[in-house]
Amino acid sequence: MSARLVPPGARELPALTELRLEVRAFLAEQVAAGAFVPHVDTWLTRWDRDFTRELGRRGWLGMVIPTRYGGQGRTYLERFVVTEELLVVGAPVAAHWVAERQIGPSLLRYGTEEQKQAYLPGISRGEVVFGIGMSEPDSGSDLASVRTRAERVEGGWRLTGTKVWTSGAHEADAFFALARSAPLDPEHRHAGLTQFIVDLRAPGVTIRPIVSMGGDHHFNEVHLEAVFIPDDRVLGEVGEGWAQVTSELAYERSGPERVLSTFQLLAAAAQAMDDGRLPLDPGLGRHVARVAALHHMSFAVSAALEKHEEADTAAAVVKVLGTTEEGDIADYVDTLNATGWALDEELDTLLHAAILQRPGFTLRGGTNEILRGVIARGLGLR
Amino acid sequence: MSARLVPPGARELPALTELRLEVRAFLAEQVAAGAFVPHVDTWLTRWDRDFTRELGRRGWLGMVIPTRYGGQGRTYLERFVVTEELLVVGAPVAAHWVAERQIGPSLLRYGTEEQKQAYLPGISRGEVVFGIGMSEPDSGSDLASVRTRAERVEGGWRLTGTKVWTSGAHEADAFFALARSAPLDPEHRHAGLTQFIVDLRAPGVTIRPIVSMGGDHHFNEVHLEAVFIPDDRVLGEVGEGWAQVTSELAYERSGPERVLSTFQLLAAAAQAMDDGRLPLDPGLGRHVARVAALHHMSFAVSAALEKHEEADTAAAVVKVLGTTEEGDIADYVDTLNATGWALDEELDTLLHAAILQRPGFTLRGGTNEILRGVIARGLGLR
Amino acid sequence: MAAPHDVHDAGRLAAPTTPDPDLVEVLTDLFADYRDTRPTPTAVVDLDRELWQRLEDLGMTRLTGSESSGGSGGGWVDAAALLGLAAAAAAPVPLAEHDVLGGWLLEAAGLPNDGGLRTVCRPDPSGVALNVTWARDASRVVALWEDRDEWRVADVPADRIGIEERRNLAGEPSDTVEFDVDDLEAGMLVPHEIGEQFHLRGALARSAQVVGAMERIVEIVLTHVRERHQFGRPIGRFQAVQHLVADIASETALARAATDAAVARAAASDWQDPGMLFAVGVAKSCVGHAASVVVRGSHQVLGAIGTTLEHELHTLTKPILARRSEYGSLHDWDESLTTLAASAGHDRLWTLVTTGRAKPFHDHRSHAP
Amino acid sequence: MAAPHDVHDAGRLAAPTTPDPDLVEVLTDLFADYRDTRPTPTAVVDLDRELWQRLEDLGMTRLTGSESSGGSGGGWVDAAALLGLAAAAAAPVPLAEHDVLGGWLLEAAGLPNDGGLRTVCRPDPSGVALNVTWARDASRVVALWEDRDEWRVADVPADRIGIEERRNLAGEPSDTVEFDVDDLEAGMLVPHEIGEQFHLRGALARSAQVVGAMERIVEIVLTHVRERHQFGRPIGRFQAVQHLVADIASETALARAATDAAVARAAASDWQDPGMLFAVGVAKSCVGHAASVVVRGSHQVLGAIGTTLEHELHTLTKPILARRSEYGSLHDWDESLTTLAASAGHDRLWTLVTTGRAKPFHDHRSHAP
Repeated sequence: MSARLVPPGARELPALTELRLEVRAFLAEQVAAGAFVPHVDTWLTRWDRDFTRELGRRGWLGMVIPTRYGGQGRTYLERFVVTEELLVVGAPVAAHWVAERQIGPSLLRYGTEEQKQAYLPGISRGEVVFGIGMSEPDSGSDLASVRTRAERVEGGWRLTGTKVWTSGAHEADAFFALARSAPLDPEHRHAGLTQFIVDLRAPGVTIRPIVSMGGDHHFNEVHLEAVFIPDDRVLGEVGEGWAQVTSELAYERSGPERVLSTFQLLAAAAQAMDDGRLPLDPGLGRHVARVAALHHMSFAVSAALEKHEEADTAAAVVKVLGTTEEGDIADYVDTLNATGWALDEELDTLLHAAILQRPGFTLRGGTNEILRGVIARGLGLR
Repeated sequence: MSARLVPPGARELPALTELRLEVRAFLAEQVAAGAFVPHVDTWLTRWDRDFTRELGRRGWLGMVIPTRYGGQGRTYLERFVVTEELLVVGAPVAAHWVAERQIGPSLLRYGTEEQKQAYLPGISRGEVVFGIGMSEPDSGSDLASVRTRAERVEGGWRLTGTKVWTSGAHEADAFFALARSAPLDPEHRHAGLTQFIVDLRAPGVTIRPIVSMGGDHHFNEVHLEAVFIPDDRVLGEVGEGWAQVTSELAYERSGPERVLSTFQLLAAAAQAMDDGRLPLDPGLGRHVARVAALHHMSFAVSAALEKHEEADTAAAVVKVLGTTEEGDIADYVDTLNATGWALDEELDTLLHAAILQRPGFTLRGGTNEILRGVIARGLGLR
Repeated sequence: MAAPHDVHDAGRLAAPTTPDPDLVEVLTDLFADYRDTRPTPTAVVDLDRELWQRLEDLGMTRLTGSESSGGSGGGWVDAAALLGLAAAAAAPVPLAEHDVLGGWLLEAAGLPNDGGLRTVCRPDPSGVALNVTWARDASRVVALWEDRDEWRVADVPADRIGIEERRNLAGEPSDTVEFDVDDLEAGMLVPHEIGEQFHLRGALARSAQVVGAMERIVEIVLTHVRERHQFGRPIGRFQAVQHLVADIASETALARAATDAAVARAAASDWQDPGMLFAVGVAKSCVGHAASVVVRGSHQVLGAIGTTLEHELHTLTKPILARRSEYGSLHDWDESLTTLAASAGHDRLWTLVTTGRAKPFHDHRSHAP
Repeated sequence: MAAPHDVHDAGRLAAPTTPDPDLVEVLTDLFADYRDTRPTPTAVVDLDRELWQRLEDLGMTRLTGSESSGGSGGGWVDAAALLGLAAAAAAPVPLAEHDVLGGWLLEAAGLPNDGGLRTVCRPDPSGVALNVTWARDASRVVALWEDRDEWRVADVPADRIGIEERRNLAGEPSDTVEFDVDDLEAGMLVPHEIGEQFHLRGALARSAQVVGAMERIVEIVLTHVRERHQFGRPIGRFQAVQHLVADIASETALARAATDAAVARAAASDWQDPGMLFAVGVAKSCVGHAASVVVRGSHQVLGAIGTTLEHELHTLTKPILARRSEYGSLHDWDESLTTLAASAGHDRLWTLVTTGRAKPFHDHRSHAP
């Protein structure tokens, strides 16, 4: 059999399903109680600190953070099913998303003991909210071109520059900023970058909204004007920012949020077909099949990560197929929906939100063009 | 309004429709009489010299060749509707296809008076059958890499090399061969090429079949071993072969054969849906709509060519969209067809032939990857 | 755009169908000026009364009305050009509703037209119409009403209707309108065909708007990929980007060809050609599928910047999607075409493709296996 | 392939499902040897009795049969691996028909199995079965027959059936078989579930074969784009080719994930899991749609050379398309999944995705709008 692009699958066992059902039951109660209204793309667009803290109280945050740092010390597989259940029901999970997915693992791997003690317990309780500062104006997919400058000063560094597309920066406590700590060497473009932990309330930080095409405010431009970063808020090694940032990509790219952002819309469409408000069409079955297969594939990548197996290419496959699919679901339902025919508030609301969010699906976290290049590299073509 | 990629459309007037209906009536009679069985991709796979001669007798060959060379002296638009009618009914038109589409126009433009007198009347009667020799082993889409060598000798040239994918060479009288008449200059790869008119019965010519994946023999490998070509069988200017070959591409790429190769299958599928042998599915309407729109677009390009307007980019658009569509029709019907469910000989025969021919649709005459590059160039991107 | 010109004897074989070049020039200038001076895009789109006035002064708001009724006597070819150019500028004006549909209905019903801003709708038997674009801005609403197999047109003043304000995906007014059924019953009787034609005219008007918006997107995309640099060169140099752009432009061209063909047929026959259902269906289907490719591809090429409120792109992509679902969903139209094609069958499918006609229309459900 | 290994306490959370590594090694060697020594491809594909004998000697032709009935007692995970590896080698042997389906039916009916080559089919009420692969080569044909709501299995000797020889798209024997209805009526009664299961098992066996063939295509494509040069460099350096290859490989991986999940569920529950219909449907749908991408993309990447009879590619692409339409067309399966999904509705769609179960099955036609 050929070398596999994606790790072999695994079957979910009852111990895991039990956790899944526990989360599901809690969420059903929350919906019934009106604690939140199910929506699409909630890991970007639905921010609810109370709900986040409640998840922390129930032990569903900081799941892979060791207990000595206030986490749950559980597995990636357990985090996977909790994440799936939160996403499919369209729960408001944006407040803790970045911290839970990227910041926690990065701190665990690269942080000092003091940094871990300082941030991980708060992250696990859902009390410390993080953002991430990678992109810059004009940098696009070419992260090595970042121009935010880190200047060595007494006791630390001064950061000057502009980060864009920082989701939730206006609500977050801190963010990780990638900055150029040594001049650009055109021969080694990825050298000389460093990650910093930046307090978003520090002097010199200005946060301005970037309003999205639907009129919503999720993203921000974060200006750093000579912001002082003490030495103990350098993350990892000076000059190793690129390696640090890219080492965690498999975790960022293969998660269920790359498949399920529009699941609530798919579910509403299934209901509308059953009710006769949308025409029965075999496309529904095709999309449900793809979502089911992607669920298996994403789970397989999680199982590989749990075993510390390399899964960068597989993660790129999940992200390309998954983000394409979650966008195609939006377009598919739109082709069935006849405006003026009948008023289906729930479906219309979900559909319009899905359409407005869709362009981001295949851009954020590495565009699908870049990722198909990553897959080609994994196949030995570059 | 933006600069248009494709010329504005035009409406067919009764004078043209009259010709269309005349051809259609003749073809309906032929089918009824069993003169041919409608099939797919007949401009490559169905060879019938009698039928071709009958078209010649009726004045439906050599349509744009002036009457003084035995042609009909009519318009590209008239040729267009005749061609459409022949293709949609799946008539056996392979024997005259290359001569009618490419050889005639090339001779008219680049041939000597003697060459025109020698070949055009026979082409117009459907009696002289031509092939074309462009591709070589390993040349693929990179035509400038041809290695067939033309050596200057007393009174002419000697050609040595191998041409591949020459359709119908085993049945044809002659072919146009593109050969390198001067050594390759890496700085000017397209210089030093010349077109020759090669008698396929001349000494030194060996023709070997290239059998296709379905077991059919349409293509050939033509070996030229020091084949003597007298000076009067050089086409156009020595060294100008590249310019000559590429100048006619719009005629080759925008014709209805880039859209209608599988029309018989689409028609059979429509019938099968009406009869309940295939499930009624909105995909049929989608494909019929695309075919109809491509019919308008291809007609618009013909109208532009009639007016001697530049249409290279538009022709590439027709070919990319049209050849994709004719292949997608094959795949679409295949996804509806349940093997073992019912025996529909006609549909199965057409479907299998369409599937077997499909890979060629988006390869022959310039791959769709190359042509999308041509479109990008037309849009100013390269 | 050049005027029709014929070479050889091609003129007796095919007739080019192009809009009045003077009209196109005037409109191109007007909308270019509008685009240059309009405010930054907002999420909520309201009627631009100043632009409407400028269009009215040029006779554009009554372009297709007969001259006897105060219109400019323009045909569908010119009307489609106007709709396309306005859509390319994302101009918030109800040209389709007020003139192409509303004005036509009034004329068909023999009702007077005072030129006051109108929109149109088809209320249900209870007198309610959903998603009525620009209803809150209209002085009167033209209602096409089917009542026990009779069709009526009523021109109801704004103060006699109830409006629940809503907005469509594009942020435009798309209100729920409630009529007094008595007002509808007092409408003028119109022939049965008007009911069918209304749907076709609405669908083709929407197609013309969507194609116009897509053509503007092609321009935006081309400018972007030439100006935007990544990895040290314009992104338009990357083969993957070139292919995305080629696909966007090609699908737009196909949608344009299908729409122009339907418009030409409508203009040549004044909508009397029995092939109009097929022709409009082809346009609506090709435009609708092109919309998927163009909206998706353009946002992908433009990247994050194209998703911001201040960028022009969404002022085109959102209306494209809002309009493609009006006057029949893409699925509905593909089903209609499927019915026509299956009913034509093997021997008459090509006749259907070339003329829009085959066997008589019948309900496909009776043929379900 | 490594044996399952668990780290942390993941073993109690998830169970990897991988075939016996020794079996895979033996089969990989055998089929590699077969591929190296087989004759040039032909348009007509006939049973390779020598290969069949080699497989029989290894116990592979009765891999899934119970040991008591002379089989090797293998499960579905191993069987799927065997089917996939054989398909990757385009091996002309009836492993699915003879063992996975035919052998199983015989056991389910309590009929003896002499090991003679068999194929399977479902004759219609008149005793005719269409497209029966390898029928002309079988010593007996196992027929599953529905007769007035009773299901019977008959093991009919070749000399009692009529065969009209035909071939499928792949050039393989795919004959029309005519039974004497008396022979079918004399078959053994089997439970009703056997009828449904036969369809599911057939569909999953076909999925496993198609995925195996697609994985071989990925290898062929990768080799080709590294070795083939155009415009002075390997074509695999062109971004457009890289993206085509990435899409081929990704769709294959998704089809593999869907198929493996269904196989794992079948193996874990011995086909008793009520979610099997959904699981098999997901596999058949993903495999079928992947087939469109992989067949099209691989032929496009390989160019003209890949369309020749002497090239390996068509020995894979033709069977892929022949098999995807067996045991239900792609459209049929998408419709079945649609029915399941609509019936699950908003609140139970996710349960359906994760377990294959939701509300009870019902006919969707009653819900058509």
